[in-house]
Amino acid sequence: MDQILSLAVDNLVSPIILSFALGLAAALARSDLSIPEAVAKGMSIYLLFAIGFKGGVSVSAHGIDASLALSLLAGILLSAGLPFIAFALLRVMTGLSRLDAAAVAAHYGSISIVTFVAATSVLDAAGITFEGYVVAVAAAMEAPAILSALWLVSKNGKRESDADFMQEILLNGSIVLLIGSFLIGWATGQEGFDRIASFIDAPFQGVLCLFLLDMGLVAGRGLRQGSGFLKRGLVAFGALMPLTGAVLGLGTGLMLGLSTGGVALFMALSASASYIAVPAAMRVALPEANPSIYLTLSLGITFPFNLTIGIPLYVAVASQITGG
Amino acid sequence: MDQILSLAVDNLVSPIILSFALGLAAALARSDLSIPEAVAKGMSIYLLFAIGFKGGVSVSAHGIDASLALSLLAGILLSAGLPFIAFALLRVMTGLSRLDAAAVAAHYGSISIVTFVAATSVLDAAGITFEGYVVAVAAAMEAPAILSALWLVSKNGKRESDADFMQEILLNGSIVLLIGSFLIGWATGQEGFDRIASFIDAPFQGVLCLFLLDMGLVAGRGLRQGSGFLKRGLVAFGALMPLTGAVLGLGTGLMLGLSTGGVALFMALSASASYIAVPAAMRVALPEANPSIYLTLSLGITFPFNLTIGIPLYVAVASQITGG
Amino acid sequence: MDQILSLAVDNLVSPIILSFALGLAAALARSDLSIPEAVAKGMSIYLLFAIGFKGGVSVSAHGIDASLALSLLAGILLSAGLPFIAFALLRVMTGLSRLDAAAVAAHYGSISIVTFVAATSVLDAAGITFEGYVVAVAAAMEAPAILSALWLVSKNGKRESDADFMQEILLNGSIVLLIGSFLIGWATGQEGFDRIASFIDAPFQGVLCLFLLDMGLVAGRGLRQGSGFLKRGLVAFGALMPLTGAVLGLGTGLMLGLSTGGVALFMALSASASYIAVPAAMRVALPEANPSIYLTLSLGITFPFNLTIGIPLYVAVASQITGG
Amino acid sequence: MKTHKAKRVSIIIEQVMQRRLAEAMHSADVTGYTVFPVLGGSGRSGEWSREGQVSRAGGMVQVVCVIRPERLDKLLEAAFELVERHIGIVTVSDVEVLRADRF
Amino acid sequence: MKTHKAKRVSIIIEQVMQRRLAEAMHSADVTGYTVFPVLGGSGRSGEWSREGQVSRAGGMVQVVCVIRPERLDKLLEAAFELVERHIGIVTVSDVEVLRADRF
Amino acid sequence: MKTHKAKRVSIIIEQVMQRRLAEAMHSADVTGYTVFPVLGGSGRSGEWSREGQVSRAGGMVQVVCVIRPERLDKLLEAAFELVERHIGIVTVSDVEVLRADRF
Ligand SMILES: Nc1ncnc2c1ncn2[C@@H]1O[C@H](COP(=O)(O)O)[C@@H](O)[C@H]1O
Ligand SMILES: Nc1ncnc2c1ncn2[C@@H]1O[C@H](COP(=O)(O)O)[C@@H](O)[C@H]1O
Ligand SMILES: Nc1ncnc2c1ncn2[C@@H]1O[C@H](COP(=O)(O)O)[C@@H](O)[C@H]1O
Ligand code: NA
Ligand code: NA
Ligand code: NA
Repeated sequence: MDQILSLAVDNLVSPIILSFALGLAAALARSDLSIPEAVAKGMSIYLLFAIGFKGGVSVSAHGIDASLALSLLAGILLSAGLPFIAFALLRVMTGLSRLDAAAVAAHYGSISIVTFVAATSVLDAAGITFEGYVVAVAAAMEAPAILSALWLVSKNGKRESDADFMQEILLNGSIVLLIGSFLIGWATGQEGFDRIASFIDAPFQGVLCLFLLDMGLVAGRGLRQGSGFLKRGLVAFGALMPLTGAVLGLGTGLMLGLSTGGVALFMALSASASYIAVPAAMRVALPEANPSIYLTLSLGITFPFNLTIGIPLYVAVASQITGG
Repeated sequence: MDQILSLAVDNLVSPIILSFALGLAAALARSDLSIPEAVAKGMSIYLLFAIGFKGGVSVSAHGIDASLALSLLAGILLSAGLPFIAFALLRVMTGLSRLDAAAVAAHYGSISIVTFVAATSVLDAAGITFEGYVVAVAAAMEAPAILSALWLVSKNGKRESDADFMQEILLNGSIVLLIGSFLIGWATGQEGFDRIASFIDAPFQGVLCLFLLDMGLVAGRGLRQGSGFLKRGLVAFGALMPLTGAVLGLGTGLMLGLSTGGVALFMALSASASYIAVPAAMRVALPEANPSIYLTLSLGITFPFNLTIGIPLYVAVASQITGG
Repeated sequence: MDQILSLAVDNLVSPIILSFALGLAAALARSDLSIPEAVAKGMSIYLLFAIGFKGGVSVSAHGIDASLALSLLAGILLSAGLPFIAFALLRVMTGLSRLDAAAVAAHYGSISIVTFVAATSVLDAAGITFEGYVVAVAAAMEAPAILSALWLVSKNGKRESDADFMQEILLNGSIVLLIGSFLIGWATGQEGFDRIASFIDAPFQGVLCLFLLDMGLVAGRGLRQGSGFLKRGLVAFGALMPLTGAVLGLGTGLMLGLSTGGVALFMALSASASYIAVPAAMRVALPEANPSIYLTLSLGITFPFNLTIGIPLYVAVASQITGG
Repeated sequence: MKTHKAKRVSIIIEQVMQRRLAEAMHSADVTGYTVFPVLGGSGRSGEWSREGQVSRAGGMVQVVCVIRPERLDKLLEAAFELVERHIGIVTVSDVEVLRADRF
Repeated sequence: MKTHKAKRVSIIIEQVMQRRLAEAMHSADVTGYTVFPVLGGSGRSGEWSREGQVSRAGGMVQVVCVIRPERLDKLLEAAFELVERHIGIVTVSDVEVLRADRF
Repeated sequence: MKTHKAKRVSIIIEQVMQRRLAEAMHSADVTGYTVFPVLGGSGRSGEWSREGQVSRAGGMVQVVCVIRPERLDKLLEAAFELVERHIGIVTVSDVEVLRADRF
């Protein structure tokens, strides 16, 4: 408990969290502070490339064991399964229509890569290692949830589910970049890492700060515009669902026999909700679902929840249980 | 005198100044070299974040004394007072209308954060320390001058001065980012700094070079288009006013009992003229004032003057007088 | 031979080449991965600034000998002469019209700065030094080829060749930035370098990776759209012409008495084909020439050829012959 | 296909005034509009371009509003008040729209 | 100068739908169009802006198509199918073009 | 509100030609215009998009010029000379403007 608290407090006064808080406060106060779209996208490409590359380098150093394939499979099952739980909870806890509930559910089965990155950075700071291939699991968890959600509303007449759409969600830029840089890191190993470490490693935390500043700005604007949709039931769901996801992630991580860090990351991935890939897919496939609901919930409630409370909690629980 | 000269020469052959000169020359020669707007804005966000953060870290290390509050107050008074001097000088030295004179005056009461950053970088190179909280003073000096200028022309019928407008100039992005990162640096201290030093410290000088390259390009284009407005009286004002401001900044810094570096920065702040926040405010509140006049003067004359001659002079004078 | 092979293999599994391959694969697979235009342009400005600056610093350290002027002259002659060879080859090997052939020829006389940068990075990794002023030669080689190509079709009625157009191609942004930063590096020397090394040196390889990722994306899209134009003769030209250029670059480098690295860079420059400055000039001066042909050839065939096979080959040959 | 008559109002205005224009339009009960970026231009106050401009604060935007003909005047009056003191170009043209219920 | 009558069709649509719209236009034999960026806007579903939007995936674009009057209906039908289920604004106006052979 | 008839000329042209078009317009005494960015498009020379294009040098822009009807021909002639050899689309439409003295 003490450990949890101290981790939580350490986490809260880190530059990363405070940068997010600054962005949130600025947007809520209607400051005109903003980060150009191109720069934000550039930073997210940097973060994906760096995190994927480092994961690959770690795999090249430690080799892979059987659990790589098992972990990927487990990730896919988690991503595909979580939307059903989310959907059931939403139908019970909130008054959302089937359509809106399915769209929200897709977000919670999928993952937020920034939450993942923030979790690795907390682990790094705490000196806890993790399996490098978890980054590949993160990529594998992006898309399956979308299919589950579409299945949930498939009775609703004709749905986009052609080959084109499948290709679009599977070859999504962030999946391709994550997997691609993972493979590059794997192929070039420590030597490749040394050549570009002062680019992908040294400034990483700082770029993450500015990126979270932007996330704060965007979340704050979303809350300002979408707060009307945040009925009490939805807010409760936004905090309960990540905890539910984390429990399932914990169980999965333990069953896979992962290290403390690996278990914590499985928890964080399951707990996190998408806010880029899934919203875009929902606009294509379920255009009648209200985007204000899923975006506000994912970015305005669950993301901050995970960043401030969730991650330190998951790390502490994983440490406790694995005895790490 | 020797010291001044050697500082000035050292300053002139630094990569920073030469990058500015390159941009200026390229624009005057009508090269199509340009830096994308989003990248330039990204660099300015980086510089603001880094300079604010470092200021906060320095305060967390040295603690604050009474002079923080006094310095902030002094900065606000300087910013509010300088426009009156500028206005009087302009009415005497140039043929500008009251309206144009007031708009120009607002720029000279406010500050240029790049001039400030360049000054800190000269101090760093010379091994002269300064009070970390001067960065908060810089933020505090951005807005008051705008109100003074509006007051100067307030007889001219109805003016924008509603709550909305006040909020807009006080929660201006650069003020929020500077103060926010200052507080983050203060809160996280040396530990926070160590985590992101290889992002906000190591590449700082280099980013400043590219940023000044862009400033040179923009100043050169402004001079090409706006040189028609630069009557002799205006050009003289563009060099005299910073010196006047610097003298007042010197007096204020000495009265506050600041260190050599602190005094030099007060001089640089008072001497500098805004070219982002104030022009935007003037377009809203005094749209009839001619933007070509204030922009060309601030960016085309005063900024290069401070960068090349002003800053080394202020540092030398501050060193001489404080015996630093 | 062994050395060539091992260099080639080392080269192929470097993060740089693999990043290019990732971009190429993503674009061919129709992934929506993309790097914002502003970020790509920002990276290219960074690379030009850094490579120019480092060239200048190297000249300031080793001084210049007579060969600087001779090298510049030789570069200009190569750039002006290669289009005639390219034009003749194209007329023989392909069915291109005079106009299209001239437009393609201009690209092969001019240079690709990224190919140059990639070559310097292979040299650095192999510990082979080179004359710093070769970067100035690169800048000098950008434009002459354009004039040769226009001369080749000058019978075709009136052509753009007014003073305006000359100024446009000579004061092209990349030429100005390369020469400008070269001069800044020269003027500020090692001291200047030390101040900004952690910006222009440390992250260089990493930025190059992301830049090549973008090049791969762009080349892949070009191949997808322009592959219809790639008749067998053109593809053969796209590989034969760089080899021809490299042989001439080799001869020139040897005649100039350059170091191993210098010779290899002369080869790479002669072998490379422009895809920014020349296409823009062609759109102005020869708008009837089909851009899909020259862009697909330069970016889709010759650039990847040089990156993967060409550069290691040129370095190996230069080493062998100069005994470096 | 069946189309309906409407008016397209285009207002080119300084970016710093965009929020105020939106508020003015809301007060005139105009809640549908689209904002387009502007790269540069030329007018009585000279030439400017986004990348080349002295202050990046000074850019312009184009606000386009498709509206039923009978509501045009109210919108023009709301816009005119702002455009009067500030730089700005207002043009109106006839268009046909697909779904009239949206406007 | 001699000009020819044509129709200008403007379709404001979500960016994620752009590729599908292009495909629909190609099936309707419309191969000439230009895509413009949109910074933000307001409508029945509220306000949004490119920099401020919660998901950057959610932006819109404007596709403008200049077409011979006799081909208008086919284009509108192709566009309507997509715009029906998705957010989107379609307007048509009369224009004159310089070279009729191009359209 | 009182409005006045004017013509809106839209010229979609390659970015590399923008400066030359501006010069041609100045020679035709047209000093008021606005430049809009273009994201991509499709035409006889195939599809292109700003992010996807092989050379970023190859983008296009739209130059829009609101002008008194009597000055239209002079402008079209100036524009046509450039558009003739280069890729480009010129359209003209009728608009009403608020302040006629500006044009
Ligand atoms: N006749 C016109 N047609 C199109 N845009 C115009 C025209 N006149 C002015 N503009 C735009 O409005 C801005 C300000 O115009 P002005 O107030 O005349 O300097 C210019 O920079 C252009 O972007
Ligand atoms: N009347 C209108 N005029 C111009 N643009 C509109 C109008 N109504 C809606 N839009 C655009 O279409 C988007 C979606 O509209 P809506 O579906 O009504 O929320 C808005 O964000 C605007 O960009
Ligand atoms: N019918 C059209 N409507 C709108 N834009 C067009 C049309 N035809 C061509 N364009 C634009 O002009 C560019 C060049 O056209 P083209 O010369 O036909 O390849 C295209 O990429 C489009 O941006
Ligand atoms: Na999840
Ligand atoms: Na000042
Ligand atoms: Na060449």
